[in-house]
Amino acid sequence: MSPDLHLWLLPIVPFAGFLVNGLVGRKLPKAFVTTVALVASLIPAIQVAGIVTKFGSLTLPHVENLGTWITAGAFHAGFAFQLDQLTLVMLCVVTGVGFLIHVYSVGYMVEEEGYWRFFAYMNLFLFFMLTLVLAENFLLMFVGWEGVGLASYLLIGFYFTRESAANAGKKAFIVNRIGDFGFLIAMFLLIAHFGSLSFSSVFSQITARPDWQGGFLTAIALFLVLGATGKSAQIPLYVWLPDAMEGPTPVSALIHAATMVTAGVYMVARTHVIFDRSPLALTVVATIGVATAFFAATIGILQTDIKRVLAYSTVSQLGYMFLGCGVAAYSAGIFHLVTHAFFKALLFLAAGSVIHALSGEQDMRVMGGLRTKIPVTFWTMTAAVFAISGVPPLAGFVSKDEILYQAFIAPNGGKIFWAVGLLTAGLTSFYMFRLWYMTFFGERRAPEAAQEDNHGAPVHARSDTKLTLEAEPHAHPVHESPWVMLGPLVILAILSVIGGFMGWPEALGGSNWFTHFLEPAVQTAHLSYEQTSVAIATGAAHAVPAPTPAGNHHLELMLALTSTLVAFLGWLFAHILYYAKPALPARLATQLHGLYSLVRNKYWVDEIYGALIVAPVLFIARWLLGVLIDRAVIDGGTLTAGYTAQGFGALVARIQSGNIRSYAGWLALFAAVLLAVSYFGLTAHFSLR
Amino acid sequence: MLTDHILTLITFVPTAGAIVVVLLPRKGRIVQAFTLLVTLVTFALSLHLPTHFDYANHGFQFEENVPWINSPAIRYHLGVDGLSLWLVLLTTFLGPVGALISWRAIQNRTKEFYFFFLIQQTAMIGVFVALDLFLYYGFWELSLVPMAILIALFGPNRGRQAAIKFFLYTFIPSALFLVAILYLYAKAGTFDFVQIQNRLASGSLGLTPQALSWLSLAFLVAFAVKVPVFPLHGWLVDVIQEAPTAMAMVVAGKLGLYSIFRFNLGLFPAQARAIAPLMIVLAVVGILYGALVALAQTDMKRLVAYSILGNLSFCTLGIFCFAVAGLNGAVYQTLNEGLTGSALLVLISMLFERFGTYDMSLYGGLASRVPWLATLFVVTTLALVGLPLFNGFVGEFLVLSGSFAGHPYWVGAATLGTILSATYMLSMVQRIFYRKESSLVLSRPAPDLGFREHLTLWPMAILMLAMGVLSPYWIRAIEPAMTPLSGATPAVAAPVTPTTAAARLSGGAQ
Amino acid sequence: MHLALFIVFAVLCVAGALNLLLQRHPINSALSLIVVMSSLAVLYLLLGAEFLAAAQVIVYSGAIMVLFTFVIMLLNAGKEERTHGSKLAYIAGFPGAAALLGLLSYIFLSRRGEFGQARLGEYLATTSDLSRVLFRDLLLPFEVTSVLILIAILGAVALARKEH
Amino acid sequence: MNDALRILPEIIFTLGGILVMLADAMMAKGSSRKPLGWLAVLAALAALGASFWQAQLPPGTAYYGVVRTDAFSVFFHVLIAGIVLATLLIVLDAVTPETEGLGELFALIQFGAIGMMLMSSAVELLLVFIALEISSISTYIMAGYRRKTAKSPESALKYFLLGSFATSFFLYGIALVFGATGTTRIDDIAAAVGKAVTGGPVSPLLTVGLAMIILGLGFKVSAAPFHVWTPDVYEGAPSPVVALMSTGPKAAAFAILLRIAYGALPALQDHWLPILWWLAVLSMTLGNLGALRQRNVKRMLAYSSIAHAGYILVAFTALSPDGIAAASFYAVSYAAMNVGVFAIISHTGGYDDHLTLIDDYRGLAYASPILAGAMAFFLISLIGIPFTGGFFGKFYVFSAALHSGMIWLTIIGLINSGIAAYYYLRVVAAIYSEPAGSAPVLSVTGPSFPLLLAVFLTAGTTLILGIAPGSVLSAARAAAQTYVAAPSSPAASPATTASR
Amino acid sequence: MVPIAYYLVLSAILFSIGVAAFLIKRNIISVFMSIELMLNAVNLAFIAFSRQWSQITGHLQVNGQIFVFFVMVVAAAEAAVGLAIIIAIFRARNTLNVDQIDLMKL
Repeated sequence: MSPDLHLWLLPIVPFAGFLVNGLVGRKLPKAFVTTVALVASLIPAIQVAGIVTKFGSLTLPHVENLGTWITAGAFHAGFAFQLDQLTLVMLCVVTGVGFLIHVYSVGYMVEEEGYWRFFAYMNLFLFFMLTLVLAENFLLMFVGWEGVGLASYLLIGFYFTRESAANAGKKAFIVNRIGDFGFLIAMFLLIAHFGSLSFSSVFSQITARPDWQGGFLTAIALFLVLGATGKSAQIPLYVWLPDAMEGPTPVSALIHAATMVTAGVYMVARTHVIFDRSPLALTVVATIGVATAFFAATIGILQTDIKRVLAYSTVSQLGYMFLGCGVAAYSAGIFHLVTHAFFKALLFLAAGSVIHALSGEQDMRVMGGLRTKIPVTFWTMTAAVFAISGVPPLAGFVSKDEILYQAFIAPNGGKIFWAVGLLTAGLTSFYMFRLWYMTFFGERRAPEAAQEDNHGAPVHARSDTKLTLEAEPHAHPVHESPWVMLGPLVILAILSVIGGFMGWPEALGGSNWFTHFLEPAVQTAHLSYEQTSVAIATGAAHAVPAPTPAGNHHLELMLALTSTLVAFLGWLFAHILYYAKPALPARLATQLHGLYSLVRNKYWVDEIYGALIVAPVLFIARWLLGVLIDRAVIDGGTLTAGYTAQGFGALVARIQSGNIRSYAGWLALFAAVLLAVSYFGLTAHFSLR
Repeated sequence: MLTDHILTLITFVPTAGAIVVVLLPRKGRIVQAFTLLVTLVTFALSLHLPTHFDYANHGFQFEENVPWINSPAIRYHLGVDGLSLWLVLLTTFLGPVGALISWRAIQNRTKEFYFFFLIQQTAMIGVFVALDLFLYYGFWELSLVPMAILIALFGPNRGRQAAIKFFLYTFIPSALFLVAILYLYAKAGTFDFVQIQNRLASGSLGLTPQALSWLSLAFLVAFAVKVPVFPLHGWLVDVIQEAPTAMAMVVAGKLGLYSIFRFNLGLFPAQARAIAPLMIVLAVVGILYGALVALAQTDMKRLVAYSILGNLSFCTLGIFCFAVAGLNGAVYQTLNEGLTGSALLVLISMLFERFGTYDMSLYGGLASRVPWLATLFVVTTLALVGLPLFNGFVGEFLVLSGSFAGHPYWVGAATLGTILSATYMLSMVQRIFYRKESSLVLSRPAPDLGFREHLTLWPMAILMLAMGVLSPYWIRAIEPAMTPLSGATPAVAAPVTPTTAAARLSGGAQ
Repeated sequence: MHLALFIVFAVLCVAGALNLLLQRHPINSALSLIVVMSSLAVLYLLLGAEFLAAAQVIVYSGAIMVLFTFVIMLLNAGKEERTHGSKLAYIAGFPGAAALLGLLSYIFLSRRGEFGQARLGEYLATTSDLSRVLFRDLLLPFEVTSVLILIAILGAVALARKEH
Repeated sequence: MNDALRILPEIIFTLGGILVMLADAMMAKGSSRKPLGWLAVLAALAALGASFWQAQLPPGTAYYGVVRTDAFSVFFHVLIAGIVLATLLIVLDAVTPETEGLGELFALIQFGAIGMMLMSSAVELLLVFIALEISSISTYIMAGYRRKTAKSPESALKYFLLGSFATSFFLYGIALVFGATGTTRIDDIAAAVGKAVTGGPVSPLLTVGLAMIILGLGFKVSAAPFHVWTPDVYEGAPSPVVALMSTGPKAAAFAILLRIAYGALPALQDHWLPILWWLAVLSMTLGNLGALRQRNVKRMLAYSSIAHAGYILVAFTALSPDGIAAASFYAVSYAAMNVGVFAIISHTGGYDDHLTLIDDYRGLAYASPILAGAMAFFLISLIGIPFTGGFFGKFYVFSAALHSGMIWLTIIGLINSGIAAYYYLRVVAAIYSEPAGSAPVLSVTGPSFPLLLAVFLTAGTTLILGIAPGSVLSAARAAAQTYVAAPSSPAASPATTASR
Repeated sequence: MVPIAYYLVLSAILFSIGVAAFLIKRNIISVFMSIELMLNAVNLAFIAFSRQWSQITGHLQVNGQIFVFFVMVVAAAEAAVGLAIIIAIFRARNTLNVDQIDLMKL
């Protein structure tokens, strides 16, 4: 009997914060709003810390039920929270990073008029995110799932007076809705087959039936994947994430890098029991993942908006996580999720700091030479860049390597996944170092003048900026951020550097603690087809042990070296192109013009979607249905009926010639008819009833 | 004892109020205030129902059953079960809302307005509580009149046509409906719903199969028009556009859907199943059609009208899939639509009061001008697009999940509606509240919600949330009423009691 | 003898009726109507209704037709012009009238036997026979006719009153 | 003396009429004749009371069996007295002291009432004929009462010529029936015909005579296809008169039709049932369709009255006491609502019909809410919306018809009533929509006292008939019991039993 | 010895001619006359029938004849009213042609 952890407090506290700030925040002083928001995000973090300490003593999974929410006939779904290793990891990331970013925001958003609104939304996001990871059934998970979508919608559209921001928010919500459609259908299928949405019940039913392979499970899994691609910005639904950069930078850091977008990965890992039964679904996940990773990376190469580069890199990194899950290396995927949360959050926050320093400038082409002007930002940023580029021994290197290794040893097609993943790693390091060089090295390419053409940055939204502790940005151009912002940077930097050692592979003499810790939550590391068939035969799918690392240490080492090499190659190219020979890129661009413009325009995917989906739908809606059916057929039909009746009316009125003799004639005629009818009894021949 | 006559009170207090309204002087806001008082009293009275409702038994409760006219055998028979219970409450709840929202919107002819408004209340409540087919039909038809007159009286530009269109659209099918009722009476010799149900169930009326299917069809068509179900919605848009908000709120949905539950499922279960495939298709088409057409609108009221069409089709879908969950969901969705749809119309009318147009393209950037209005608008939007923890989600989820097993592909298609609804609602929010402030918005002084408006909206908003989180509270009454309907034959197939036999004789004694 | 009389006056009737139909001046029509009525009086006599024969001559040929001629004179109605206001009168009315005639005559002739033969001089209805019924069995109708006549007077006064 | 009591209402009206005439003659030239109207109202009230009083007389005949007072005749006596009462009040509201011939008018109305009343109580075809003529001739005259105008005399002429035309058919019918049975007394005819039917084939004289009688009465009740006169006459006649002639003579004629169909010739059901069936269908359909396009309110209501005649004829086909009761009940409710409508039309449109078109009524609600509300109420009742007499009447009629298995008739009828809603609604919508600028309707004055009285009377009746029709229903059923023998005829039983 | 049927046929002929005259005549007064003609035809039928029944029953039947008597009275009354109406319409419209009395139509 495990103690009551009051898990419900975790989400409720931020929600309280949301209510307070949301309902009365507008009237309150910033200081109060700040306290409320920070406290509301700190308490969960502390509670999680408390949980960590008790964690060993718990019987897992630890479930706390707060009663039913929806019930119909035999079906019940309640407010049930669950805690296991996976949840705990997510909790740590969400609350930890979440709190850091809250702190950072205090500095970053201080001049916004919608300050209270911002923090209310941030707390709301925490509420939903925590619900998502704590949920014990699909339905409650869906609550968080849609909820974070809502929060992200609100925060992307934070500068709602900017058309682009409003559009981006709408786009994000709708694209996510498409994913949620998949999630819903998956839930309907689950109810239809299992009569329940509770994880425990569904999974136990599956494990009890080893003969269930593929079939409807594949269907469920694929619909879940659709949901995941929506939330985690994978092909084909990734399009919303780059636009989401319209939101304030801390939002991009928290929601669109560290936490929300990883929900898809978490969901796949959480429901791995289903995926394990469907090799097809797994392959799909892996393919989507690796494809997205490569595709997004290529786009990232040519982006010039610093936040968009990071956005595409996020998409690409999420691809890695999908790849990990796709090869059933869920722990690897989650591990990358964690490390990515560190360095990507850091990258965004640092970028934010840069933007802040340049008072709103986001275009890297006009940056440069900031190394000396904002040292703290520079160094933290450097740590993040090295981490994501996979420079050992930083966090990124470890987690990415784990995934590549698992992909490599995965059955059929694993090698291809690995190859593409490797290539992507190279691209990653290239564009990250490109960013690094363009931002911090060389000379400042555009002086103050450039500050006019900064497209849609926060400063624009600051219609009536009140002077506060922050110096007026335009007063002195480039300035380091206050410590309230730098603090989180430093902490995250440290995490990005050492984070990797949680899962330092045995191959390099580590203990891979992280993987082993997650084991119980996401068993069945590998389950190749042969083994599956064996499993079916033996009826013990989960008895199969993960292949012993010993045999593969050599291989793993080789792969690690390769990827390190690739990482440095990417760095080298970046160095040549953007530091040694800054003129080269332009020439290359002109030489490979076609390819250049293709990539530069993100493969015109948005345009293609617009032409193939949006436009036709609107056409059908407006003309085919709106005009043809509704106006012509339905309204027209009504009118026609009316006019027909009136026509008959006119006919009847024609009798009324007004002439007495006509009337008499009429009467005489019908008199005769009447007499005849009555005399011959014509009507006796048919029934009146 | 209150419990014995509570239904009569709830039903006729508004009428009494209406009569008083006629006598009130035409000055100040006396009429408004009095109407508000009456509706509040009615609501308070109706709260007696859920508090004294016996959730254990699934029969009719608070029954009143006295002879009204002995020949033809018409009885004054009222009663509520889990189905009608909440619909009555919804109606009485919307009463004060309607009174409040009309407070400033209706400036002239106030006496006429509130008189007919209160009569409308009586008619709608009566439809839900009447258990005698004659009485029911009476209220059913009565509910048309105040609506039509108020549309004619207050329709901004094409009021007369809209009123007549609405009236004929619903009245002509009701004629056949009346034939069916009379036919039943000719056979059964009684108008009492319960007796007829028993006799039909026990097959003691000796009706031929095709007679039964014609009867059920006559019932269904009349109801389907009133809902409205997809191809029969020709009146909806005009009416929503022309009717005063307080009327537009209540014109669609609950009356028709309730009747389908009560009669098509209650009296003709087999026939309802026979026609179910068609209805399911129509429902799905309606969902997608409504959503898509709404997508193309620039006029708020038209948009809302089509969205209502779409959302009501969810109920139809749930009904005709005959799964307990689906049926529960359908009822729940009916309540949602009544609540959320009304809230949306109220909000729109508030915008209209401020800026004098329903054309979205003229709006923009209102969020910073009227934050509260914007907030509540967004809340309503979210409830409407079925965001979890709001009422809309519970309804849609129950309907879809319940119906899915039976008709996976159709329900799958219907689920697409959730995407579309989000699309058009968010577009509306964006056009009105986001972007730069439009010239119109800048040209007018736009005060944020006043006290009266807060008073109107908050109860609805809170109720949306409550219904989204605490659904079992409502379901526990609904489900017992739905379970018998989900079976192919009504559970109340009791043998013909002496009384019904006697009634049959007296009815046959011509 | 009887037959001869019947034929003569029947022919006279029909001739008068047709003349009424064909004449274009109201006066002529009125006169031919008088012919019809008078010859009808004879036929009544043949059927033994002597009182009615007298009444026919006095009331109809006398009072009513005089009234007619008087009005014709008053409004000095000229020859009627054959306007064509109504086609229906011809295309519907005449067939109707013809059908009536055909049907009725067919019925009467086909069951000629049931009606029996009228022999001259039988069943003479004297005034006293009539009055016995009239003032006893049909007292109320008789009284009520006074109301009818009152109305007629009122109407005539109200409608034909001189303008002022 | 005892006999006189059986025609007490008629006597009262006779005295009332004569009194009015004398007073009129004695009153100074140019002095207002309205007091005479009130005198007539008193007479009508007395007659109403007398009719009610007659209810407690034992059923029986008087004057050597030419009149019969029973539940049936009392029912229609009360109805007619009520109609006359309301009409007199309307006239009092409509006319000005200058209106010429007022005294005669009040007298005529009362004398006409005698005819109508006798029509419902006569059991001797001769008396029926005379009563019919009394009511007809008095209405001919009143139709032409606004003799200065072009339309009024025309409507009188049309009504008169066509009416007499139809009457002669009616008369011929009586002659033929007399020829077949040798009597003109309802009961004797019934007996004779009953024998004849059981004896063998029906004499063609009877069937043809029946047809002609139906024609004559069909004309009086303006049932299609004998309705042609109705729109023109209603349009031209003064509104108060239309109020009377669209209800009083009609009700009386229906009473006769009931007497003849169920009282005299029940044995000929197989012959008159189909005829009435067709008349009903034609009347409902032609009436409603014709009304759809009318722009003149009175003309529209004329067509609607044709349709309503059709509804009443539907009840005839039920061949059951219920049917008779339904017909009688409908007559009452129709009278109540139609007189009500014309009361308001005569006030709004004026005695001189200066408002004729539906569009002229736009915005009446702005001129006089009371009138508008009342008119809307009457129209709604005419549509047949529940809780009004119109609905219950329709409901009762069709339920009776359906009981004897007349499904098609019921369907046709109710669809018709659906269509009918359109043209009534046009008026309601017009009343309640914004008036056009300086419309003449805005100069409409509030109702005068007599009009208020009339509206209260009619509206009250309409409402009561819709909410608590119990008493009237039982009266109608009692009236129907007079013919309880009727449905025991061969043709009815199989149908009615089949429908059980 | 004349079959009563002949009298009846005669009445039918007169009646039909009356109807036809009503349809043909343009002058209102003539139209009115044709109505009188029809009434006369009916009278003839009444008398014939009453004679028939006298013969069937074997003793005098006067009901029919009395009916005729009343018809005459009514006809007189109708004539008075009718001619008054005709005068009124002549004053109002200054014509006696039925074809021109069609102000109200449709």
